[in-house]
Order: sequence, then structure tokens, then C-alpha cells
Amino acid sequence: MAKMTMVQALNLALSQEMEKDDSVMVLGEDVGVDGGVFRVTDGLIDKYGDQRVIDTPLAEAGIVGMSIGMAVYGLRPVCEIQFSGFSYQNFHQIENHASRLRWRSQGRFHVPMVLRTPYSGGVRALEHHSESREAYYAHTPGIKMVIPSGPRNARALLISAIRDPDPVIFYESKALYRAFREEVPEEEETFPIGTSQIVREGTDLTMISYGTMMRPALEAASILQEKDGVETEVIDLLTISPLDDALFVQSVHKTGRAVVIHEAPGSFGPGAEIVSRIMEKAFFYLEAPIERVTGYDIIIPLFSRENSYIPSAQRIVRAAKKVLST
Amino acid sequence: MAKMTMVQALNLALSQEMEKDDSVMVLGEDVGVDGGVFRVTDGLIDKYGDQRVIDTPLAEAGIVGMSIGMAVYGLRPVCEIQFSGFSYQNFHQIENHASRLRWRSQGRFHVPMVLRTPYSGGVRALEHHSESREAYYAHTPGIKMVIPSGPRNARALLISAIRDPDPVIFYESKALYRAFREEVPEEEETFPIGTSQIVREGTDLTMISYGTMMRPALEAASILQEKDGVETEVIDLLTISPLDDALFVQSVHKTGRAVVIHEAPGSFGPGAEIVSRIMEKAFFYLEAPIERVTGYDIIIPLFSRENSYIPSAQRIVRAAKKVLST
Amino acid sequence: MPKTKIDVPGEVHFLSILNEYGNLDKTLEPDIAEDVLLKLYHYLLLGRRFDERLISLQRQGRIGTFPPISGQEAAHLGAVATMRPSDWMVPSFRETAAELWRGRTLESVILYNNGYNEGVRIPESSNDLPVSVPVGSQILHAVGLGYAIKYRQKDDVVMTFFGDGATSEGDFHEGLNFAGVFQTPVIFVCQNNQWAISMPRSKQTRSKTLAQKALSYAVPGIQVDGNDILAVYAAAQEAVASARSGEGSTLIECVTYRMAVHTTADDPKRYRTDEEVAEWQKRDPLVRFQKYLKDKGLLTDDGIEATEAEITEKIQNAVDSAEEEMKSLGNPLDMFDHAYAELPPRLIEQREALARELEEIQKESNHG
Amino acid sequence: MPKTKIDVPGEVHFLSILNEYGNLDKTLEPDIAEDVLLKLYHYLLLGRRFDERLISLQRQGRIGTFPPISGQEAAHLGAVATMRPSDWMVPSFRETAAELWRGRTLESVILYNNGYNEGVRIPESSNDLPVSVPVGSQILHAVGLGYAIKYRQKDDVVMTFFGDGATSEGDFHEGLNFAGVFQTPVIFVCQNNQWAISMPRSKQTRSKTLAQKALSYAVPGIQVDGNDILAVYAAAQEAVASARSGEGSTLIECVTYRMAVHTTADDPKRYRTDEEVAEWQKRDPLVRFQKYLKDKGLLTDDGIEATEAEITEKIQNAVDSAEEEMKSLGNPLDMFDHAYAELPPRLIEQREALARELEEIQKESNHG
Ligand SMILES: Cc1ncc(C[n+]2csc(CCOP(=O)(O)OP(=O)(O)O)c2C)c(N)n1
Ligand SMILES: Cc1ncc(C[n+]2csc(CCOP(=O)(O)OP(=O)(O)O)c2C)c(N)n1
Ligand SMILES: [Mg+2]
Ligand SMILES: [Mg+2]
Repeated sequence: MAKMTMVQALNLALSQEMEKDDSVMVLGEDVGVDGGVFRVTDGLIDKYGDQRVIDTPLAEAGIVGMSIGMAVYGLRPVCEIQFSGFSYQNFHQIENHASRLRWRSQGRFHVPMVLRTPYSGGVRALEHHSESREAYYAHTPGIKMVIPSGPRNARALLISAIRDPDPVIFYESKALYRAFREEVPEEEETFPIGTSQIVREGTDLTMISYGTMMRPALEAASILQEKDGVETEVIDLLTISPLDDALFVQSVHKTGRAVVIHEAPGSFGPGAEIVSRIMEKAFFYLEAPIERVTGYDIIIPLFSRENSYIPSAQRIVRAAKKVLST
Repeated sequence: MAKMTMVQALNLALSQEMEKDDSVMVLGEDVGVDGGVFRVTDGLIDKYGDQRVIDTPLAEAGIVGMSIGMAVYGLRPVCEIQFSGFSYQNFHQIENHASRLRWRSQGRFHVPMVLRTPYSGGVRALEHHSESREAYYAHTPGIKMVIPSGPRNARALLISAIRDPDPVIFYESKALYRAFREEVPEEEETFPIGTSQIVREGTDLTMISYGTMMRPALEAASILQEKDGVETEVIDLLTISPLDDALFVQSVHKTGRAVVIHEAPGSFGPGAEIVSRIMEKAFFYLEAPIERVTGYDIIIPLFSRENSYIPSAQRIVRAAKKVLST
Repeated sequence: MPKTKIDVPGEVHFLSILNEYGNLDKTLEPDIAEDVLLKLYHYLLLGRRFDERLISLQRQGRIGTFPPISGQEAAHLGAVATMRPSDWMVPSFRETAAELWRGRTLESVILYNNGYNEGVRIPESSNDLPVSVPVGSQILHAVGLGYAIKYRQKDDVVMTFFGDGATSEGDFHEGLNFAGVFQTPVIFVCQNNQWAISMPRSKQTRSKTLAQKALSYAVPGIQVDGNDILAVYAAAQEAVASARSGEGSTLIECVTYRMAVHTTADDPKRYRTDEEVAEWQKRDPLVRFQKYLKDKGLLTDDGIEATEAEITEKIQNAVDSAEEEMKSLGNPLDMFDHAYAELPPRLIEQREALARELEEIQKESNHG
Repeated sequence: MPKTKIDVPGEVHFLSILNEYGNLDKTLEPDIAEDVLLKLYHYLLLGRRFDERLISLQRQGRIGTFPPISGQEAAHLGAVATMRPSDWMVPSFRETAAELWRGRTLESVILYNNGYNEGVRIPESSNDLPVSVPVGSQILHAVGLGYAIKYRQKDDVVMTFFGDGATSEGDFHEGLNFAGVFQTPVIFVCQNNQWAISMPRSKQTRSKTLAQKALSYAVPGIQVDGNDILAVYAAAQEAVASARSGEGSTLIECVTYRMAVHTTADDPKRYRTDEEVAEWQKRDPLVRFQKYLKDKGLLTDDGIEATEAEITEKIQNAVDSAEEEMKSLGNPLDMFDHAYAELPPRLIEQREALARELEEIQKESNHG
């Protein structure tokens, strides 16, 4: 086992899958010679050549449309869109085709592609480089939406995504790319898409989150325990869609209280679906209204103010106390 | 007052606004000589000329990007995207620019444009012609998302949308275009964007819906009253975003029970936000979990099976009974 | 102001072999086997007659809206006739005759046009993608397939179709540029039928030809008389050979005409004159090719009649069997098929809810 | 196979006036007033020195990531210098010197680069859009502005900028095509700086030049030495005059070089050689223009020193005042400004929630 950053762990996943299966291809802007602007694809072109690690012209619809064709042929393209803020240029290729070629061809073709793209703020990035729009993809039938929260699960989920027979949008948190290291085993590890995880057990309150927000959520859980003795159960969704509601519903059955946290704007955000599932499946267990702690319904501000936009542990603690005090 | 279809009422709105204000422009594919594939822009080119009613080349990003430039200059472009299923081709222009040029220029520029596009199924249309994706736009900061439900409010809302200083996505129900006629006054009528309406009063149950689904919702309300004496309050949202939660929250305070209806896929759909607002603002009034009656989380099927996909009055009645029996 | 002229590489040519009066340029006549010529004739006529039948079915409410192909049969048939079965076809939505040539059944067309997904059941042996309605979007898939073929060191080629209107879409540009950069074995066939719904070719772009747009990507471009099946065949044959031998892509602009409505929901009287249509009717690809085959002694009036009869029967059988098949396609639950490889839990819940609903409706109607 | 050659209209020329050795083609020398020449020199130098200062500020953590312009000053300055104030500039993100020329303050650049929205406060008198990061997307706004100007029968023009990489985006294609069709008064200036991050121009497209892409839209295209400010000026002047007189658009490809990093987050050593950079350093637009002015007797060594001193002070003042201003920009609540013309109820709630939160934090820290 080696201690790795998320960037290194993702690189390991790509490299190992490419080694094992010559149908796995990497393509995108600056993914080859440059190794990707965040270096996630670093060194792959040296190992696997420029036929498999493809530096493309600057055209997102081109990248995704080409990936669809490759996937239909039977390859397993992993394309990178340099920032999620530029994945709307290819949105029609996802909506009109990637998501529905299986259905449109009655199963004759399918699109086993992965679209990797960095999301979320917190790294003092340029305009258009800090958005969180997982809700768009979660609402789109036919695709899967995955967001890992650390090196180890990122590596395992990326391998599962590559092997998945359906298209997967794979959001990578810029803020977590190099934030911390984790032990990542050399040998292959996968993690089933569509499955969430309890990362901290508790009985008083359920916190549901994913991606970048797992760290402030866990920090809030610690604060609540230390300062108020509150035992918080924290769930890491890992997959946003298809949403694994079983685990958090079960948790709310136990705790009766919940806080949902994400960085994306609150209104019509992913949290709304989580709240609705709890409403549907655990209403009579609820002791207080669920709180959502989210980004505001505005464009995430330029970086000098982004910290006030992004939910903090303090904001989460405050919401938790509100839920607990009802 | 004349009895008009929604198509005619929308045409009246466009014509009157163009008459009154020479900064109002219409552009899109086939909107000029052909009068639009649904004839919403019929005759406008004869009245206002081909400088103001612009047949564009076949390029949606081009249409929306050009509209943004026109709007920045001070014109009021009303562009048509022929079907909402082809509005993803221009999604980046909405996400990256239309929604945020006011913010990006600190108020120096703004984008008073309207993007009109037909949505929803029910008219035996071709593939990609029947989608409902209002949730994408509702989740996008900086824009407004409006969906009228009949000729009169369509006309009034379109005028308000044209006059609105911010970009408005204006979804028009294909199923309602010619479904029925309503009295539409010749004299100007507007309707405030961001305001919903009670269209049937009741005390036992609140139904919240919009657009195409208003008719089955109202039909369900009638059935419930006739067969079971249930008094349903029916709310027509009209604007999806910014969401007017005050009215439906107030209604749920009174009824304690709610059903939310839309044609879009259920998961991460607009209904989730409505449920969440009720959770937030009327939790302690709720007597039963809210039911969502929606399209399934799949691509709307080709037209031979679309009727089983689109929520029907019967399905709504069943959901209402479930809510009432808890 | 004097400047140095840059030598922009590439020329654009126009190819015509069998002109609108049925006159043949012998020097250019492609060498096509007789059985292939007759098969081409069969499919040209089949395309035309099937179109006519579909229009009448549509008018009777027996199928939904669809895009007729009349007038364009040669432009797409001549192109696909140069391909092998293992090659890939990436269609738009106005290449029905080509799809039939490639093995799609008439039944499947009818089912699809009547709103049944089952109409896009594609046999495992077929390498043809389903029709693509979002204009221009399929072009990029062809490039991806081409890249994959090249990567796998196969000598198959990909042929993709689109209209004149599609050349305005960003996807056209990105696709052609990728094809140039990656030298993929893709033949881009533009059926320039003069109209994109109500938009005439002249207003779609100020460019003199569509073929010349290829030069922006260092891809060869050629314009052909798309109503001349020999010219289409010859140009496609050259492009296919070039792609197969690793020399990359070609853009072929077939100058043709949509003789019928855009779709059955369209009223062309709003935007074009009867005279224009009449003018183009004189250039009918079918009439011209018939004359050619007769001149060649390959076709007689009896032969024409026999082909007509054979086709009438084929179409009637297809209509009958499609309408028979539709009776068994009533199950709404099938809409959940092929959403994902494996149905996720939420979709299982939704499918079960619909199943219960259908049962209740069944019960209610039994008791009602 | 013999075919008829189609005469594709349009030629592409290359324009160079002051070559890399500072030699002038007298016959082509544009007629620019002396004060304008000196002003151009001032802004060329300002662009260069400001870039250098911004890089050092970035290295010190006093601003965030930003895209330097060094080497490209002439390519964008020469172009905007031909415009009137009432004309419109639609920038990409690598035209800082042009923005300064047009009236943007150095302070605003610093604020923006340090993550303050206040850096895009645009005066009412200015017709310049804010920088646009999504590559190629702004091109379409220029076309819309051009359409509006034409509709209002004004004789203003629009000039939009983008890089070589941007020509691969669908928006470039759609924009140029619309400009051709609607004959809008838009000048498209492509700063071909040879690289799109790590992607060399040669792999971005197989097309020999970017200028020739204009021919696909029946728009004139010209390639100029982008490090030769006289050539850029001359080409832009002609394009502006043509647009102003109602003759539509021109695409100008300025062949230049990004001498520095793509952004301060980039490491060019990964993808290009020091030799290549050194080769281009010899063609520095600033050195060349300096020689020209000296030869012309407009500039002396003293004059150069004085300009340097003036610029150093200007920059220092700007840094000081920007850093002073930033101190007063701490209020997080300002993030809700300019979201909509009027804040909707939900945003009022959210703003209030944040205000309460900030108050509580204030209180806690007072008591802590
Ligand atoms: C992206 C997209 N935009 C709009 C439409 C609606 N539409 C269908 S066909 C068509 C015209 C297509 O013209 P052309 O490419 O010339 O093909 P043709 O119909 O003439 O065969 C339009 C606008 C669509 N299907 N897809
Ligand atoms: C649509 C989009 N895709 C990707 C990016 C990330 N990105 C920023 S600049 C750049 C390269 C741009 O190259 P070019 O157009 O040549 O301009 P240059 O940076 O050389 O000035 C890329 C890929 C972006 N900003 N926008
Ligand atoms: Mg056409
Ligand atoms: Mg560049």
C-alpha cells in the first residue's frame, strides 16, 4: 500500500485498467503530452502511446461525440472535459445520445464511456472553473453520476466506472485532488456504482453528503460530538444517480433527523431529491424538518469570496443544531 | 375578447410587443417565411419584416449566442428553439453567458432575452420531440423558467417575459398548443413572473403542478370531488424558477396534504424542490407524506407508449387517495 | 493593399456522369456489375414506392409523422452501394432507401414510424446505427467509429449522412476537423436537398458550395449530381477506397432535391413554388437511371412492370406483418427495457408501480 | 477521374510590413499619426511590463492564476487601435493590452485576477464586454452585437478576439457562418499564438492556415504577421473600414507566439522546447516596433527610459490602489449583487441567512 493523493490514485486506476484492457482509451484536451492540467493522466502517453492517450483539438462536443462512437464500436473511452464548466458545450451529446443509444438501438449498441471532469470550488480558480452541476446529470435518464470523496474510493469507483456497461459522468473534486493522502492498495479494488457508505456511525442525526463536502460534514460531526455529545451518522453517497436511498432511509429510521449537504446551488439541487426520498420512505420517523446546507442560488463567486459560498463545517453545525433542537 | 388557442395567443403577444417596441426581435429556425413549425410566429415576417423576424441557419448555439449579443446591445430578442430536445446544443450559451452576463459585468450589461421552446409529449411526435427538462433550467442561477398552462396566461406571461430584464426560458406545451381555446382580451395583459396561482380552491388536499399537467390535475380534482367529496386546492405554478413557494406553503398549512405532479422524470425533478420547500416551511402541518406523480426515470417512450408514461388523471387520483388515506 | 498570396491546398470538383436528360458521359461510366445495377434499380424504386405508401399510411393515421425521401434515393443509395456489410453506416433520418439496401426491414421502418421502439431493433450482424434526429449530432459518432477501426487496424470504413442544414451545426465542424486531424476512414455524405425545412440552401450559408467546406479541414471535398446515381457511386467508390487504404476522409456533397414535404407535418407551399418543384421533377434520379438501364439493354418495360409488382407485394406484406406485430406490442412495461444494462432500484420501483396501476385498470375495467 | 473544377471564390494572403529584422516594406507602411504611434508604443510596453508585474504578484500569492500576454501585444493592440470608442470589443482572455488601450484600468485587471468581481465593473461609457473564459463562446455575442448595430443603422463595428484553439469549437463555425449570412460588421481576430495550452497549432487542425477557414463562409480571410504591429494595424484598418461601410466581416489570423506560460498554473516545459521559445523571442513585436520608431526618429533612448519610468509608476500606483481597494471589498454579502435585476424571494432568504451567519461569527469571535 502506498499513500496517495486523489490525483495519483486516479492515475493508478487509469494506468491499471489500460494495462489490463487494450480497449480502454483516454482522450481530451491536454491529456497526453501535458498529462492533463491536473496531471491525472500524467505519464499515460509514455506507457500506452498516443493512439490510446489522445490529445484532441479544443472541442468538447467533438470529444464526447467521438467517445460515443468509440464506445459503440466496443472500446472503453475515458474522456476528460478539462473543467465541468465547459461540459455544457457537449451537453447535447450526453442528452441526445450517450444516455440513450442503448435504448435507441434496443440494446444492439451501448455506450460504456466515462466522462471525467473536475468540479467544485475551493482552489482559487478562474471564472467558470468552480461550478457544481451534478444535478443536471442526475436528472438525465440513462446515465450514472458518480462523485468520489477521497483517493481510495476515487480509484475504486473509477475502475468500476470504466467497466460499467453504461455511460458514467465522473465528477472529481478539485479541492480534494491534492488535499490529503490515503493508503491505496496496489492490487485492484472496485466499488459498486449505485452504493453509498456509512463513514461514521451515529444515532442522533444523519448527515448525507458526497464529494468535496464530506470533509466539512465529518468535521461538523466531530464538533457536534466534542461540544455537544451528539452522535452523528455520516453517509457518503459516492453515487448520486442511481441514488442509493436504502442506506440513508434506514439511517433516518434510526435517527429521525437529517441534514443534507452539497456545494451545488440549493434550489432544484440534488439535496431536494434526497429530502423527497426521505419524505417518501421515512416520513413517520422524522422528528424535525430536514435541513439542507448548500451553495446559494447564484453563480459561485470569484475566489476571493468563495469561502463564504461553500458550506463550511460551522454552517453545517448550525443547521444540525437547528434540526436537533426541534 | 376572442376565443384563441395557445398558439394564437402567443402569436398575439409577440405581434403586440413587436408593434409597441421596435427592440423586440424574433429569431430561430423557420420562424419567418414558414411562421414556425407550430405557427406561433405566423405572419410576423409580413408585419415586421425579415430584419426583425429572422430565419437563421440551423445552429442552436448560434441562435442563442446571437440573441445574447443582441440583448446586450439593448434589443429584446425572442428566440425560438424548435423543440426543447434540441436546446442542449445551446446549453453552454445559457449556462456560461445568458445567465451570468449581468453578474459578470457587475450590472453594466444584462440579457433581456426570451428563449421559447416547445416541451412535453402527448402529440405523437418524433423521437427527441417530447422531453421535459425544466429542472435543468430551474437549477441554473441567473435565469427564470416559465411554463404557462393555457392561452390566456401564456399570452400574459410571454409579454412579461419579453419585458423582463433577465433571461427567461419559456417552455410551451405542445399538448396545449391547440388543445382548447380561451377568451383572450385584445388589450394588453401581463402576469408577474415568479407568481403562482390558485386555480381551484379546496381544503382537503393541495395539488401543485404546471404546464401540460394542469389538465389531468384539474380533472383528478373533479373526480375526487364527484366520487369522494374531496375538496382539492389546485395550484398552477406558472413560473418554475424563481419558485413562488409562499402560495403552496400557505395552502399546505390549510390542507396538510399534498400531491405534486409533473411530466418530467421524477428523480431530481422539479417536484423534489417543491417537496423540500414544504418540508422546510410546512413540516409540522403535514399529515401524510407528499406524493409525487411524475414521468418515470427513463427517456419518454416513442409515441405509441407515451400515454402510459405521462401522468394521467387516474394516476393522480390514485396518489391523492393514498395521501388522503394516511 | 498588396500582400503575398497563400497557396491554399485543395480543389473542389463537380462530377456528373448521367445528366438530367439521361445522357451518359461514357468516359466516366463506372464499372458496375449488371446484377448490382439491377439491384440498385430495385432499391431506387422500392424507396420511391415505400415512401408513397408511408405517406398514405400516415394520412390514414396508421403511422405517425415521418420524413419522406422521394427525389433523394440516388444520393444515398449510390453512396452505400459502394460499402461492404462490415462497414458502418451512421445515418441521419432521410436515407431510408440506403437503410433498406443495408438490410433494415420495411417492417422496422413502419414500427418506428408508428412510435414503437421495436422499430429500431438492429440485428447483431448489422453495423448500422439507428436514425438520428438531432441534426448533425451523428457526424461525431462516425468519427469515433472511424478512430476505433483505425486503432483496431481493421480496413472497414464508416459512412455518415446529413443534410445541407446540418453543415451549419457546430458538430459538423468539430467532426470534420477531428476527421482531418485523426485521418479517420470516414466518408461524409451531405445530401444537399436545397432545403432545411423552409430554409433554402442559399440562406443556410453564403458559401458557394458545401463541398468546399472540407478544405478548412484539409479533407478532400467533391460536389456531385446527387440525382445521378452513377456519379454518386463513382465519387463514393473513390472515397471508400481512399478511406480503406488509410488515406482518411472525404466530404461528398450530393446536389439533390427533396421532392416531397419535409415531414408529413410540413406544408412546403408556404416557402417554395410549384415551379421549382416541377423543375426538379425533370431531374428525377429514378427516371434517368431507368433510361440508362433501358439504353444498356438491362431493363425492358416488362422488367419494370415485374419489379413494380414485386415491390408492391413486398410493401404490402411488410405493412401486413408490421400491423400484425404491433398488436402484440401493447405492453407499456416494455418502456423500461434498455434503459440501462441492469435496471436500478428506483426504476424497478417505478416499473412495479406501473405494473400495479395496469393491473388495477384491468380489474376496474373487468368490474366496470 | 476527370471532373469539372469549381471556381471557389476567395483568396488568402499573408501580410507583413515590418519584418522580424525590423526591416520595413515602405510601400505598405500604413499612415499612422505620430502621437498614435507613440501611444501604441506606450501600450505595447505597458502590456509587457504589466504582465511581468502580474506574474510576480501571482508568485507572491497576491493575485490568482491568470493568462499572460507577452509576445502577443502587437496582435491585439494593432487591431483595437483601428477602432473608435463607440465600437464594441468582445474579448477572449488574452488581450489585456488591448483592454487597457480601450480604457480598462489596471486596477480592474488586478481585482479580477485576485478573485474580485469588482474587477469587471465596466463604465457606462464603455462598449467592451468582460473577458470570456469559455473558449470560442464569445464569438457569437459579437455577431449578435453586429446584427443589432446593423438593425439600428449605426456605423459602429464589433471586434472579437480568440485563439487558434478556439477555431476548433463549434461556436467559431456557427459564428462565422452567421456573420457571412447576415453580413454583420464584425472583425474576427484570431491570435494564433501557436499553442492551445499544450496543443500545437499543427495538431489543432490539418488546415494550412486558420485564415482560409473564412472561405467556408464567404467571408474574407487574411493572415498577418501578428508580431508586426504595422501589419496588424493595416489589416484591421481595412477590415474595420469594410465592416463600417456595410460590407460585412473579415477574419484576421495574427500569427504570433505566446512567449510565457498558458496561465500561471501551466508548465510549458512539458510540451515545448526552449529553442522554440528562443526562436520566437527574436521576433519580439516590441523590439521590432522600438527599432521602427527609432529609425523614424520618433523615439530616443531617453524617450524609452522615460516611458519605462512612467509605466513603472503607473503600475505601482495601480497595484497600490487596487490593494487598498481590496481591503474594503471584504463583504461576502456582495456576492448576491447582480444575480438578477431584482433579488427573488429565495435569494433574499439566503442572503439573510448568510447575514445572520456572519453576525453570529462576529459575535462568537467577539466573545471568543
Ligand atoms: C439539432 C436540431 N435542431 C433542429 C431540428 C429540427 N429539424 C429537423 S430536420 C430540420 C432541417 C434539416 O435540414 P437538413 O439538414 O438540410 O436535412 P433535410 O431535412 O433537408 O434532409 C430541422 C430544423 C433537429 N431535428 N435537430
Ligand atoms: C470551452 C472551453 N474549453 C476548455 C477550456 C480550458 N482552456 C482554457 S484556455 C485553453 C486553450 C485555449 O487555446 P487558444 O484558443 O489557442 O487560446 P490561447 O490560450 O492560446 O490564447 C483551454 C483548453 C476553456 N476555457 N473553455
Ligand atoms: Mg436539406
Ligand atoms: Mg493559442
